[in-house]
Amino acid sequence: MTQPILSVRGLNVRFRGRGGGEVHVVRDVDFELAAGQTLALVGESGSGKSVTSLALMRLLPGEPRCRIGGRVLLEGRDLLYLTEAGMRGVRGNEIAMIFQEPMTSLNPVHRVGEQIAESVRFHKGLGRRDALDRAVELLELVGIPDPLRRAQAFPHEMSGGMRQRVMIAIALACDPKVLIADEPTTALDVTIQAQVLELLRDLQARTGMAMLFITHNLGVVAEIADRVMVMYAGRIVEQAAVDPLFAKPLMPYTRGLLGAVPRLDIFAKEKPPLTSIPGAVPDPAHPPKGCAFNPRCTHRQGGLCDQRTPPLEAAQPGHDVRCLRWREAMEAA
Amino acid sequence: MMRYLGSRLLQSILLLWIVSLIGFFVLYLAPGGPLAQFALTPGMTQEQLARIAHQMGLDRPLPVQYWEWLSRLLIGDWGQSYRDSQPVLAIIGSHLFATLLLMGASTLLAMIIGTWIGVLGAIRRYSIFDYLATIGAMIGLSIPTFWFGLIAIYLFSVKLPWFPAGNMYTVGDASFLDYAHHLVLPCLVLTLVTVAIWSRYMRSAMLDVQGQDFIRTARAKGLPEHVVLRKHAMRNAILPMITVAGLQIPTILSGALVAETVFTWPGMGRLFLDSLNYRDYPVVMGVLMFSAVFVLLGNLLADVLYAVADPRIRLT
Amino acid sequence: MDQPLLEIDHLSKHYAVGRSWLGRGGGLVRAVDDISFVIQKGEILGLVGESGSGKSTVGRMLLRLGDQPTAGRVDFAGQDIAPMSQRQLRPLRARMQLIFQDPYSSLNPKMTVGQILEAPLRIHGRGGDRAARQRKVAEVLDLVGLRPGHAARYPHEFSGGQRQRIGIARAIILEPDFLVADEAVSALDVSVQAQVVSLLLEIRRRMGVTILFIAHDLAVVGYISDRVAVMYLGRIVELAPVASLYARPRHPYSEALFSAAPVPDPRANRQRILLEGDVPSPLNPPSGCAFRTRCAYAIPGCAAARPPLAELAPGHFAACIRPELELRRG
Amino acid sequence: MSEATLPAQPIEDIAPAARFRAVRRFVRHRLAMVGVVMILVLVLGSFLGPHLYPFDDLRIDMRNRFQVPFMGPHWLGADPLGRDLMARLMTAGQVSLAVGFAAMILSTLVGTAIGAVAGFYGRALGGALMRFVDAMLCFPNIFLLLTLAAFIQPGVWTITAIIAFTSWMEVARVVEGQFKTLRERDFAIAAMMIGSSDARIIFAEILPNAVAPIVVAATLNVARAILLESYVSFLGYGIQPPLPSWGNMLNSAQQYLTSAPWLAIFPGLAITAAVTGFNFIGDGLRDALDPRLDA
Repeated sequence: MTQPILSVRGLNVRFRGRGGGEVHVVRDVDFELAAGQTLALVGESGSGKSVTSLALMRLLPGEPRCRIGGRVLLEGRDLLYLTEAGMRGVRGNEIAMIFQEPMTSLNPVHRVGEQIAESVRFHKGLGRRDALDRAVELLELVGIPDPLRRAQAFPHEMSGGMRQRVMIAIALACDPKVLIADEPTTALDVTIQAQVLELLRDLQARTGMAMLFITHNLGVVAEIADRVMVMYAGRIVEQAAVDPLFAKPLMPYTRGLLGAVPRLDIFAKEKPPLTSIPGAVPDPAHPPKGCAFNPRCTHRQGGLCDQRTPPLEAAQPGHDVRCLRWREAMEAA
Repeated sequence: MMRYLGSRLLQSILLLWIVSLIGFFVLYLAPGGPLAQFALTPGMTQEQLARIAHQMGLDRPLPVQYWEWLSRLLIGDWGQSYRDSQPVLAIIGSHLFATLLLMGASTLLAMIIGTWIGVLGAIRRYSIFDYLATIGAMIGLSIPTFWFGLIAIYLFSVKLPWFPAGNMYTVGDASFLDYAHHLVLPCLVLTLVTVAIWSRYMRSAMLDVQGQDFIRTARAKGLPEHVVLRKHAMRNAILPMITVAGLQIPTILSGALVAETVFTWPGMGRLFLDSLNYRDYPVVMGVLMFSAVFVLLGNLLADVLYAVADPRIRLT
Repeated sequence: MDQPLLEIDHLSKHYAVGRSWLGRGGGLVRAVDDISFVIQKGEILGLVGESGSGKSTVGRMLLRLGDQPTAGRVDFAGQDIAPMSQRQLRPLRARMQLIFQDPYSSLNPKMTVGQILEAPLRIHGRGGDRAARQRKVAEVLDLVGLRPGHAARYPHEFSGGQRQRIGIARAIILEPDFLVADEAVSALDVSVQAQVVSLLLEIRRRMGVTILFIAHDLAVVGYISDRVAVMYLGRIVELAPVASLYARPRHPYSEALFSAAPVPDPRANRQRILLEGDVPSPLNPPSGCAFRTRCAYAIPGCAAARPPLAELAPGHFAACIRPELELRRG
Repeated sequence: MSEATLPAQPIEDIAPAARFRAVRRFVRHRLAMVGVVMILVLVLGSFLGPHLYPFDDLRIDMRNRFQVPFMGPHWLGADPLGRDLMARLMTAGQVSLAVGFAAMILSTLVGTAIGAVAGFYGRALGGALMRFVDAMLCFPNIFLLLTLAAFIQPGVWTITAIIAFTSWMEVARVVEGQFKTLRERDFAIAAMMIGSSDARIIFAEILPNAVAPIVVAATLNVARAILLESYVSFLGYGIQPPLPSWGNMLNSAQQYLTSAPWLAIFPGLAITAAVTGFNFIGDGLRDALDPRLDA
């Protein structure tokens, strides 16, 4: 693997409630992201995946309500130690972000051209006219027809898919090295989702940016990712390249997730039973003892899994798993 | 936008009609109804009263009477004062300026101060400033305006003779400074309430906007905080405030009435109270109807401003 | 099994929008536009489509929630419920039920689970005395995988998946003939979705209930359903048994939908058909075939007239004037 | 087809009952607690105070006319007739607080009924009712209140009724908004699906979920009713002497403002304290009952 652009070491995020209790939502997250690579972060609601992305951008509320620990290295600079002004120079410039809700993520009272242009103006020091020209170029780049006219439109005059394209244009305005996409297609219809995924793939091929793609949809992961991290209750529980992860998942949670998704490509012939995972995602304020997944796990071993917290171990080169019994899973596979 | 404004206009006309029904109802509630003046005149016999009632058309069916009352209202014939036989509308007109001056000055002041307090409170939520502003606003809303006025007179007019305790100008002076000097105390008293309301709404509008996704987008672009605040947060938080301003008109008008009574300010409120004391029902009814129409027009104006300010309405 | 429970005949629902007080301006949204189909007793019929396709409106019309349909008949077990008033419908409510999408807003937060489940029994005078009703509640809770003891708890004490089970329990406690599941698993986490899908299949097996399963996820719909109807802009464009449809779609829109659906397998065939642009406004749908503006196979004839649903293979209907097309699935 | 097994769901790990969270939030709300204490002091002082306090509110004591507060036998001074100010404040408090409460109950009932009908049925009936509310709100309420008070024979009950008549509209708006939203919520539709009657949906399903904003509006209405009563009485159209209320005490104090300011200061402080107390409680209730905090 080439030198990583973004390297995250021991990231921890804790929230403090107004009552004083502390909730540890992201625990010891490590990963690296190289140029041109797409890393998918998969998890269910409450797994801490969105908080992880906001922590990288330092967009979480400040202390004392939220404490971030660890290191976030962008080409060697630790973002967590930058001043707020220094961090502003990174946001939207070197690391950009797109969000789940294109309906509410754009300011309703400003024209979309202006919303794209202000980022360029601030980071690249362009004049108003040049920045607007750049905005039109960007709208064209993200495949919006008639960009000159569309730059004058307000967000409410556009469809959901169009707005997400505008969000992507804003993110790409300053040619970022890293793009964080937080569930960018979840709110869209499947045909529009396919368009947006295609666009992101295409843009990545052209710009060589690295992409951290956050989603709960395993189909989307299979479609776009090079590597995958599976997150459960704030921890990375499995991490591997996309092919081995789907072919030979080692963590029982990953296996359960894959088994729970019906495959429409094989219905015509058969309908294999769905393996559902019993129970529900744990409350981050009251995580179970031992392995966080143990109360729902079909492979749990009493006296072991509910006592010890498993470490993240390399089962194979490039394939890490957090399970006390992964060796047995390896043999079975 | 035209369709939006058209529908608003229609709604206002409908509302005006209901307002007139309520006004008519109140008028008939008066002891003796429109006959009250004559009923109070000593030596009036029942027959004479009945004759006057017939002359005034009071023995006809209510809908007919309502229709006549309404048509007179619409052509500007609002009756005559019992006191000095002046047309009601003319009397109201001669008192309007004073009230508008008082309301305008205090509203302007309240918007400036209230916006500042509200925005600052929202940005520094749960700070000492926010806490004090919250308590201050609650007390401001709770102090009876007339009592606060009395205390202000006692302190700043009696104990410390800094400001006049009443009237709008000194006879024989009437310069701009003289008006301003007289305006200070009533304006201060009225502003207290208005600032309290305005800062509360502004704070909650700012808090709402600050939680929106597009603010996160603006921050994710790396924009400086003052740009995020002014261009993205405040620009959106001001929108609902336009509606709030419209809805607060009756409250401010009520407040002005109270301030006018305490400071003998020669406005509509003073006129209203004097007429009430004289049982001058045409003027009382006139001021009541006029203030309702005033409020209605104010709300309509707020709707128009809103439509101009919000592109979501402007362009549809 | 081939006995119809519901027959839907030329059903439409149009809404006036943006109209001013004087009734001027605005337009007519054809949320559902002249659809006909039959739901067989005991089957699970899937209804897929994107947002704005009208699929939820169909579900609500079949249950007669809200106003009367603009036109058409809904024959439920032999009687036309389309023109009935809500009062007339009340006795029929015991026979048709709805499972909601959002497990958080569909349970009254101020009532215990027991009260929520007992209410239908009380209203319809079923289940006998209080003790008998409580036995029935316990029985249903057991059926949906909860414990009888949970009856004393409030909805907020349960997770999303559990709440959805409570919603299902309420829907089946009167042993209805017909269930509409409107995006019933869409709001749930992936790991919980499978539980609920399995539960619905189990309930059908035990009670023989007929289900209209509305969703946007082709995979889930295909998994649970016997037959599937595909909607686009208020119309049914294809209706077929799952095996036949998922092996070979016959309408270009279905093909595009299949192609766009992500498959959780990185080695799956990645050749896709990308649709251009967005769904047209239902205020102003294209003439003829509503899909022609985005269809790769459109010919001038598509604009001429609205294509009817035609049977292209046994039980396999599609509304396309080009049946000769060799369409692919994904 | 799948033969899924359906394991019973363990739910022991779910957070303990959150039913009393709102109560706890209210008790922790500092301003609200200050408000509760203020109101308790005023209510107890007004209704129990006269039994413990040595002076009678009606006893005339000409030797101590205009006694300055803290400078003689009368704690808070005496009025032109030498009547004890403190004792009068207590009696007046009974009237002012009672009128405030009664007006609140009346206006809340009317507002809730009209708002519920308008919000639940919507369309023509709801629209007509709400336009009536809008029209009522066009009249600045003090103008309307004074006009009615001047027309109608003043008395405790009429004043209460008039105040209620001019302040039910906010409650109606709040309730209408609630009903309109809640009616569309899935649980209300579910209630309709199981064949519930309208009455059952209104009273058993929707109303319990609309109680929080009604309680908040009602609390703020007490504050406002006290304020309105004091103003009308101050102008002489409200509660008539010899029955004292905080407002009409101010009326008679006005002429002695320069010579005996305490006669104006203490009743005003009493009104301010009562109104502030209820406003604090209302604010605390609004925060405590905020459904967004019940995750």
